[in-house]
Amino acid sequence: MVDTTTSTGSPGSRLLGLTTLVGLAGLILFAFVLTEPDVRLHPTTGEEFGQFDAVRLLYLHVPMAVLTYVAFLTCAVASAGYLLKRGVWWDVTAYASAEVGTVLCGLVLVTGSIWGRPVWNTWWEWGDVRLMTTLVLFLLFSGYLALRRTPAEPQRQARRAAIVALVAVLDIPLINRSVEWWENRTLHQQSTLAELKIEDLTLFTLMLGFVVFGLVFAWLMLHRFRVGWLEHAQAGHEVALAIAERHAEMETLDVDEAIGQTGGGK
Amino acid sequence: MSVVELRGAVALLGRFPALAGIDLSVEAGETVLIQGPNGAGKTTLLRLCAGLLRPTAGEVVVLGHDLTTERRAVRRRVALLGHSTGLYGDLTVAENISFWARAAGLSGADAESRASTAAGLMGLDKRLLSRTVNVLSAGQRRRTSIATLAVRRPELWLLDEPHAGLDQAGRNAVDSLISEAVGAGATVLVSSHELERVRSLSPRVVTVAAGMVVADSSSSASGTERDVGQGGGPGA
Amino acid sequence: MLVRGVGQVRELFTDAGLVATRDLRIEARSRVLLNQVAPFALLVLVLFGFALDADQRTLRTFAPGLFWVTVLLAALLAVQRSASIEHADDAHTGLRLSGMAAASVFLGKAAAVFIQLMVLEVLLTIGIVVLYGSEVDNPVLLVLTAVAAAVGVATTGTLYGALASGLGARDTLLPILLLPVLAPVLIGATRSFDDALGAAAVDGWAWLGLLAVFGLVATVLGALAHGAMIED
Amino acid sequence: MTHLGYLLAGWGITLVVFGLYGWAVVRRGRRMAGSVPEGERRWITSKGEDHGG
Repeated sequence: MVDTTTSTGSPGSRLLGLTTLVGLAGLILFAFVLTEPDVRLHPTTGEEFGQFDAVRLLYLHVPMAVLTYVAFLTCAVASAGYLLKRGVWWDVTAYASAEVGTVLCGLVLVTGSIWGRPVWNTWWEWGDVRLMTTLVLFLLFSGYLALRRTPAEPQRQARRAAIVALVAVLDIPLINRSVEWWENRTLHQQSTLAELKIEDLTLFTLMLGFVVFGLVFAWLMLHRFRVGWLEHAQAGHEVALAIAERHAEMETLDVDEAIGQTGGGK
Repeated sequence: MSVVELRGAVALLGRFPALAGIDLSVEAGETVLIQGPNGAGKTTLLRLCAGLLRPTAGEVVVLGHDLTTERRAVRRRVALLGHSTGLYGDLTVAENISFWARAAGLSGADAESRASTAAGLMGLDKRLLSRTVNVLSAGQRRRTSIATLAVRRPELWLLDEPHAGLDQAGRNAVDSLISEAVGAGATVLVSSHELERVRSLSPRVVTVAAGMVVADSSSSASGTERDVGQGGGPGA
Repeated sequence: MLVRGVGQVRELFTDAGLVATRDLRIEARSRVLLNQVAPFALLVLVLFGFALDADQRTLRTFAPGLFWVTVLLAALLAVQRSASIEHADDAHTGLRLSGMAAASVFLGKAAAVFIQLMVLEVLLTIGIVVLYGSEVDNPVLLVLTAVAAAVGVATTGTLYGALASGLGARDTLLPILLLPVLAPVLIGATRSFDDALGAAAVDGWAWLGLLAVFGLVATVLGALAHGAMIED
Repeated sequence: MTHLGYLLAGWGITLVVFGLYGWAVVRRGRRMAGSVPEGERRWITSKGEDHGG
């Protein structure tokens, strides 16, 4: 409580953070200890098959994938809001959700790849629609963040970033469509959740994953939003100081000398 | 009717308040000399009046439009001569002038006749008209640039150091352009370091420093002297 | 109201024509595309040949993909050139003050880039026929694909060229912003060319539809977004 | 447990990245907060609605 005034934390966010940590611990408990691995018996040969313990990666991969899309959608909505209303709130939200979304997106790709190796027997599957769409999305938003990080006049940058975000999100259906037609195979649809032996506990753990990563997402968004807001407030504060400075500057300035009053110009 | 009305206007370049609360009122048909040391905010003031910048505080009304919300409306009716010429280097002088005439919404014969008038006014002869801008000297470019603005017959001229880089004939051409524009009812704001030259054209001198108006000859009795720190005051 | 609307549309296209003519005239004078971009594109085709081991059968199989990667790389240069015309001497400030609608400027510049891309695509088609031994099976599909893809690349490119210009590090920013957006165009145009050049058995017409949708959306969105971007 | 290496890598990378990113954001906020006067720190004036972030 001591340093409330010098951080982005608040009682609310602390409570949220604590809940998130407890939730994560609970999720790990469920994901690793309480649930069974995915082992199925082949109906005729009686052989064991399935994802075995690799299924435990899905409890984090699937929620993060969904949240990635939530984040990018938030970014698109906020960007549209910014273009229409020009409020700082929209801009800060767009930037925050894009940044958190890109982190999530990168993790989705990494965890997906790690999961794919034992289950699909490959790190990377070029023909898979969701995989490729997610990759292009990651690249699109990396570009967005690069744009955000180039120095520019704040409003101009906010406007341009908003356009980039909107274009990126509107591009998703086209990318999706083109990859889907590109190679008519998708491993995702063959071997993911639909085929899993979904037991009550497995389902519960997956839902818990959604809740817990939803909390992680909310916590990150909250803090990232506050940082963005602070940046904005700091810029405003700096401007106010600079204006005061200019007013003071005038007191000491010898205008006549600077413009060469007596000499009649140069 | 006042053509330019600024009250406590603040304009930022990035985070720097180039205009830190400026007050200025210019009536139709006036010629106003804006003077001040380097970095005083003269260029920003002219860009603000042209509707290129959004005022972050204060009130800016130009040609009856509030520039906080209606910057587009004034753009076609003002001409801004900035530091860069805004010309296309690979096109000839004639093509440049004619392009900007058409871009301003003039068509066919109208555009061509105004283009040749403007070229004549700025002393651009036939030989020069067919040269590409790339091979011109800085002074010739400046003249061409002014001609591309003159074709539009703007209601408000915003001239940022129009004499810079011009020879004697060019300077005279600028002066006659200004008096002709004023004769036709236009309003002119000139920033210049050529004080004597412009003073003969404009009775009113506004001194800008540190992003504010520090003196305005029209508001003091003598008309030439100014009291630093009193004239404009911080309006913000 | 209706009359005003018609007048506005006519003005939109007149102004766009004015801008397009100007850009093409500048290109005719400076020959940047013809003297620099086109040779660069052909050079890329040759480099692909070196990299892929001079086996014409391999090259013929991959010709559609190599063709469109080359087009995208050359398009980056064309777009950068198109944007630099306005920024070389701050002419874009003049355009903002001219009262011309931002959509007109956008359509005009995109049209100029489109025509330059078409020239480039003709040269590159000759390039892959001569160098890679490609054969044109379906000329109609080939031409329509080339047109539809060029529309998408020109409009998106013009928007992003304007977007990246006026920011720091624009030359490096443009590719990472533009190329991912164009991923569907690359896939679609390559697949359609697979059909048109007989390189693979796919339905090129379906892909052409996708390209057409992309081109249409990019044109409309670009015109709107360009306005939102510079109208401040 | 099968695939233990993959599991540890997947969960480990995720938790570490979240930890580092969260830490970086918080640190950025701490640095920033000092340079903003108290009245302009949003979450102090608005109490309940911050969670929407």
